[in-house]
Amino acid sequence: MRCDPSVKVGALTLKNPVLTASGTFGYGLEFEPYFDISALGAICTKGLSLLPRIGNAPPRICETASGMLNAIGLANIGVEAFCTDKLPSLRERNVTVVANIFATSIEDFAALARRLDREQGIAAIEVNISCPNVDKGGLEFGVDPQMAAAVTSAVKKVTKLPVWVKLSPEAGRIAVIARACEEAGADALCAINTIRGLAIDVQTWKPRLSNRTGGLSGPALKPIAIRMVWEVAKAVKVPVIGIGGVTCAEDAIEFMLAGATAVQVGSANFRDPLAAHKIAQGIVDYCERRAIDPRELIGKALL
Amino acid sequence: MRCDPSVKVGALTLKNPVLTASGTFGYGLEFEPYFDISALGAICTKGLSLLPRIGNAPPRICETASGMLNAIGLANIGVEAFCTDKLPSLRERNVTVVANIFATSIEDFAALARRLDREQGIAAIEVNISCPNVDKGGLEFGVDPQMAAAVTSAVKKVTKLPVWVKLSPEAGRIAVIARACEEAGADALCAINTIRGLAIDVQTWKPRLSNRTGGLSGPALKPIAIRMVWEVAKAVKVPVIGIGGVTCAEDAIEFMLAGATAVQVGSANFRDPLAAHKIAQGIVDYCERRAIDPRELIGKALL
Amino acid sequence: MEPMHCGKPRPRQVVVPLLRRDSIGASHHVLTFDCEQPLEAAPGQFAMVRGAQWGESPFLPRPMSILTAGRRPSILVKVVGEGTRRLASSEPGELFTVHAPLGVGWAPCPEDRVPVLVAGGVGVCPLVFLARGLTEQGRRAIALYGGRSAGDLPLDDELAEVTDLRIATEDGSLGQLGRVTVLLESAIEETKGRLKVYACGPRAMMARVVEMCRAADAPCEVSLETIMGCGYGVCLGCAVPKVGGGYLYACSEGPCVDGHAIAWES
Amino acid sequence: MEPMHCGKPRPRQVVVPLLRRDSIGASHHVLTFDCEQPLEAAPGQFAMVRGAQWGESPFLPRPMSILTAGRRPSILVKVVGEGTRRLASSEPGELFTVHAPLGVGWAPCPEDRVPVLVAGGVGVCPLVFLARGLTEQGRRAIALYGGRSAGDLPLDDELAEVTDLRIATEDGSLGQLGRVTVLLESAIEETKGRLKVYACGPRAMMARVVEMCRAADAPCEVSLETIMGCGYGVCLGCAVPKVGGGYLYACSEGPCVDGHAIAWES
Ligand SMILES: Cc1cc2nc3c(=O)[nH]c(=O)nc-3n(C[C@H](O)[C@H](O)[C@H](O)COP(=O)(O)OP(=O)(O)OC[C@H]3O[C@@H](n4cnc5c(N)ncnc54)[C@H](O)[C@@H]3O)c2cc1C
Ligand SMILES: Cc1cc2nc3c(=O)[nH]c(=O)nc-3n(C[C@H](O)[C@H](O)[C@H](O)COP(=O)(O)OP(=O)(O)OC[C@H]3O[C@@H](n4cnc5c(N)ncnc54)[C@H](O)[C@@H]3O)c2cc1C
Ligand SMILES: Cc1cc2nc3c(=O)[nH]c(=O)nc-3n(C[C@H](O)[C@H](O)[C@H](O)COP(=O)(O)O)c2cc1C
Ligand SMILES: Cc1cc2nc3c(=O)[nH]c(=O)nc-3n(C[C@H](O)[C@H](O)[C@H](O)COP(=O)(O)O)c2cc1C
Ligand code: FES
Ligand code: FES
Repeated sequence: MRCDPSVKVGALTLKNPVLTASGTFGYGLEFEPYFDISALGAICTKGLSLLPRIGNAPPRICETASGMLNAIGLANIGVEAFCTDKLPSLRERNVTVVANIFATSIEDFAALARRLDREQGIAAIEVNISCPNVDKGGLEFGVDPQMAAAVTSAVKKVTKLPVWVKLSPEAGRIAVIARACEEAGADALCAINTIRGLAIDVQTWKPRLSNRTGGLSGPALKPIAIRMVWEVAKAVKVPVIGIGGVTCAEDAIEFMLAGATAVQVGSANFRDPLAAHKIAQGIVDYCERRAIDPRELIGKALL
Repeated sequence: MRCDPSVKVGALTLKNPVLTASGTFGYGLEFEPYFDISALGAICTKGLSLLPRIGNAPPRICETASGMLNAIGLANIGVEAFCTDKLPSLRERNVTVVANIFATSIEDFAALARRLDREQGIAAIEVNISCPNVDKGGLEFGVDPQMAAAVTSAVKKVTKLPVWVKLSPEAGRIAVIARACEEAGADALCAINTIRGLAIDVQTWKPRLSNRTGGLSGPALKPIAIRMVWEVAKAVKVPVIGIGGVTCAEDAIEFMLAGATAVQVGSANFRDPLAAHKIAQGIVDYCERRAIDPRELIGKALL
Repeated sequence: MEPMHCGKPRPRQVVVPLLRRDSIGASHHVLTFDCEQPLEAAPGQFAMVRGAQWGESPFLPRPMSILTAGRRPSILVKVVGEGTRRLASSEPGELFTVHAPLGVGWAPCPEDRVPVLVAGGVGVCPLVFLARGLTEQGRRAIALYGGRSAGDLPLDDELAEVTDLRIATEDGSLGQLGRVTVLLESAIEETKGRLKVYACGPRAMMARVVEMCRAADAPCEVSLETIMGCGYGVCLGCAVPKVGGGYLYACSEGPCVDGHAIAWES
Repeated sequence: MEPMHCGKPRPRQVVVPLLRRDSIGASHHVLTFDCEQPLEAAPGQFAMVRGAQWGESPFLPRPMSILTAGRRPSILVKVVGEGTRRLASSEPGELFTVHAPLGVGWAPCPEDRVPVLVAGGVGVCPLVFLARGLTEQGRRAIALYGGRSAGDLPLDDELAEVTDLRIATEDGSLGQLGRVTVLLESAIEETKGRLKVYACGPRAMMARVVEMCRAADAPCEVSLETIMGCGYGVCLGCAVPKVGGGYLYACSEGPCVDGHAIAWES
């Protein structure tokens, strides 16, 4: 059986359920030498802010058991440069682009969405209310249901694009935040962002990152991410996109069984530029072997 | 320089800063063939409840990247059997015993403490308000500051023993819970317990654990645990005991630099029955090499 | 046969090099370690084994039946996942932590009963060890060994040396066509029910063997293969449901237990 | 020397076996891989290398300067932590993912300047590669190589073959007593400031070299050794502070960069 790997995230149809996670895939064009990224479900851009940001002082990353900490500090070229310098090339290549946005106030979130709404070639906006690595405006929005809802509806109001909200694992009850965002109009929920961790150098007695704490990503995080996707998927009707430690097709399938409609591949891109491509292929292989449709996987372990 | 590894946790002096974590060291006597456990800082017993519990159906554990999930379900012989069958042998061997307790109501927590208070040979009570693997009474106490404080003061009221409270990493803000417990009279705070995770078998499409979710432990968790210990240590004056992914002396030192007065070794015991013993020795070696006192490490990276 | 339950040798965890790896087909590998102090173990006991250089993942050691004890103890590994894959691809000289002997081995066979060993796949290990022990005592067991096909029967030669071996394969590629339970039926008849069965293999096989023994009113010991965290009684991860409710712990109360005490249906 | 910045060969990630490991003392190891398709790389470019069987931990690949390109590309590994320990203890036949060539190599040396290569420890790799390239073009570089003692100077013979090599050790066990910067002082004098310096080594060494070049008004390129997550510009983990504020990314804008553009003090 030849299987059709496409999935629908709300009104949006993706070629397959494998996306690349914000901050781990640059602006997509870096992958030009490796493969045709228009074959992916979508790419999520590095988090875009209204003004360019240079990011945190180094060291910005360190490795931990089966994972890594990062405190990039949302270094990005700014929404304007993205729209003029990157988006046209992506559009030309027919890439499905999800613009990930970040701001420190509700007004700025709306301004970002308004700016992106003017552009052709953006498939959805992913609202990052869960960045742990900035002084201001990262986590507050993500751990309080009222705030999360306020950001969601402010963004919804100013754009016709589908609005995805990226949830923080640091909210005590992620399902409560998810429901608040859904009620505020979110078209999909993405879970999870990184969890803050700390690593200390026992030689120098100093934190390994200049920002001290950084977000934990990678396989270490996966069981927590799967549990949260499962909780969110039970709590809402809109699609859930699973993120956290996906490195192979089996990981992606695990997320889908837990209720995810699609997954994002993050840190695994650092190990292998073709990771997302191979995972998408692996899902097709798995489904063809079992003669099932990938959509049948979604939520099958929800019971 | 010969160093003296003893540390004080409140009024209690421990031979060294290495304890064994509840649920990973049985009742201590299982280690008889391996080493003299009275040389440890302390052992924390498997969680004790008023009545014996048989625990959850299997499978109860599964492995994840650099860690494991468990949903034992607090299988234990009950406080009465502990006092009559285990404690006398431990007392005879001069083991420093911390009794870990678990209940589903404030009254039962108090009843457990009252029962233990009658016994000789218990150094402290560790109140588990953070067990993720039981239907009732696990996490509620751990994620709500009022509830956490209520349990703490109920236990404090009925015992003269030092009361340690074991915090849940699933509270949105662990420092808030920590402060609530401190105000309610906790003599020390232990952080962290496991974080709930989920693993799904992509062959059978079923959760790997019969309880579905289980608590994540092991090195995967360590960066999160260190960050939380750091947050708690900054928030309170009482000693903090660090737990989560300690497998070697460097890990223990990392926790101490982050603000822990002592550490507990958990899942690492499964890999090596001598883990805690070796870690205690490793800390002494490290300190002798640097000609420092182990107590000097505590909180040195707090800045 | 000497009592194996009492006077158990003390378990130790040692770091030892792999001495040799003998691969039997693609997925079965006998690993032999080089121990300074001989490993004393009784048939049916097991070891927790882990590569000393594995780093943090895989995190836990893997339970493996002891095939032979002594200065050069060995195990038989069947590749099923990451841990066994690593064991199977390791080279002589590599270091391993070996924590052994663990658990309760097989109980003695009453003088008036014929020991009948029922093996499935790698379940053969503790039975080869048992059969060798019985031979030393001048007793000869009947061994029934089954698998899907001839390639699933590692150590059949070793077993043949020390038992009266009968083989069944589901595809008929070796021995009798069918499951090992067909052989057991004949063995029960042949011994007129005066047998004690020792079984180790897939859960479904063991359940069926226990059922047949119950019908024949014969004692039946099984060696449990559950997931284990620690192997020595401290994680409580290896619970197995008992008849009448509650659990027993496979690592400390087993792995060799009375098959009739297990709630197989659950 | 051909322009190395433009017409860069396309990076690829391949899974290739280790062909040989040549250990130089206890802590330096040359690893040579066996590639079907030759690796095209320019001096100064690097590879991200990871054992294909490492499992999930260590998680990330490790950046390693390319020592030689072609069908049998090689790297020189110094053991500093878990990743390099694993690389150093790997055996021929083991599989590795090699992602290369990455980054921007050394810029050409102006015809009217003498190329002076300043190496510290494993920083020697990209300079040996550079020196070989220069030799092919009929130019001969001066190489200054320093370390704590004679054992810290791997590949000194290889460097001597293709350069006018001068050595300094802090303990005087080989070459001149002192740091490599003493040698640089002489070289600046000897060339009357008509030199271009290429430096790779510990951060403190490179900072001092850049300072001396600034005083001599000489161009100075350095190869940055920062922590890297991806090696190809997508994680933004390899930021290095620039003079005048902001950061450059060592993997995509470097590792070979104008030393005068780096804010060494921060
Ligand atoms: C007392 C005892 C003795 C054993 N003796 C042998 C032996 O002599 N030779 C041998 O090859 N195997 C033996 N096993 C089984 C062996 O321990 C498992 O196959 C091994 O742990 C799987 O590890 P893995 O990383 O390869 O697989 P994983 O990737 O961890 O899992 C792969 C599959 O194996 C299952 N599994 C995991 N752990 C166990 C386990 N402990 N027991 C059974 N299934 C498991 C998983 O549920 C999964 O379906 C024994 C088990 C026990 C409890
Ligand atoms: C462009 C480039 C080229 C390099 N070329 C070589 C080479 O040819 N040979 C060689 O032996 N090493 C080289 N390195 C350094 C090498 O990458 C690190 O030593 C290695 O990544 C450390 O990994 P580990 O797991 O052994 O150490 P870890 O346990 O990860 O860390 C041990 C110590 O090394 C430091 N460290 C970690 N990663 C790096 C890094 N990327 N660069 C510098 N220090 C690091 C850590 O901060 C820590 O202090 C190069 C680095 C870069 C960026
Ligand atoms: C280096 C790095 C940078 C990241 N930057 C962003 C970002 O800008 N915006 C965002 O929403 N998430 C960001 N993330 C989080 C990832 O998108 C993803 O949620 C997380 O890494 C977990 O997935 P993984 O385990 O597959 O990496 C970043 C992660 C990493 C590792
Ligand atoms: C199998 C298992 C059983 C546990 N049982 C208990 C328990 O009864 N009470 C408790 O407070 N914590 C229990 N814990 C949590 C540990 O004490 C510890 O907080 C956690 O495992 C993190 O430490 P580690 O990463 O070193 O294992 C258990 C952990 C494991 C792995
Ligand atoms: S495996 Fe840990 S108690 Fe049995
Ligand atoms: S290492 Fe990832 S951007 Fe440079």
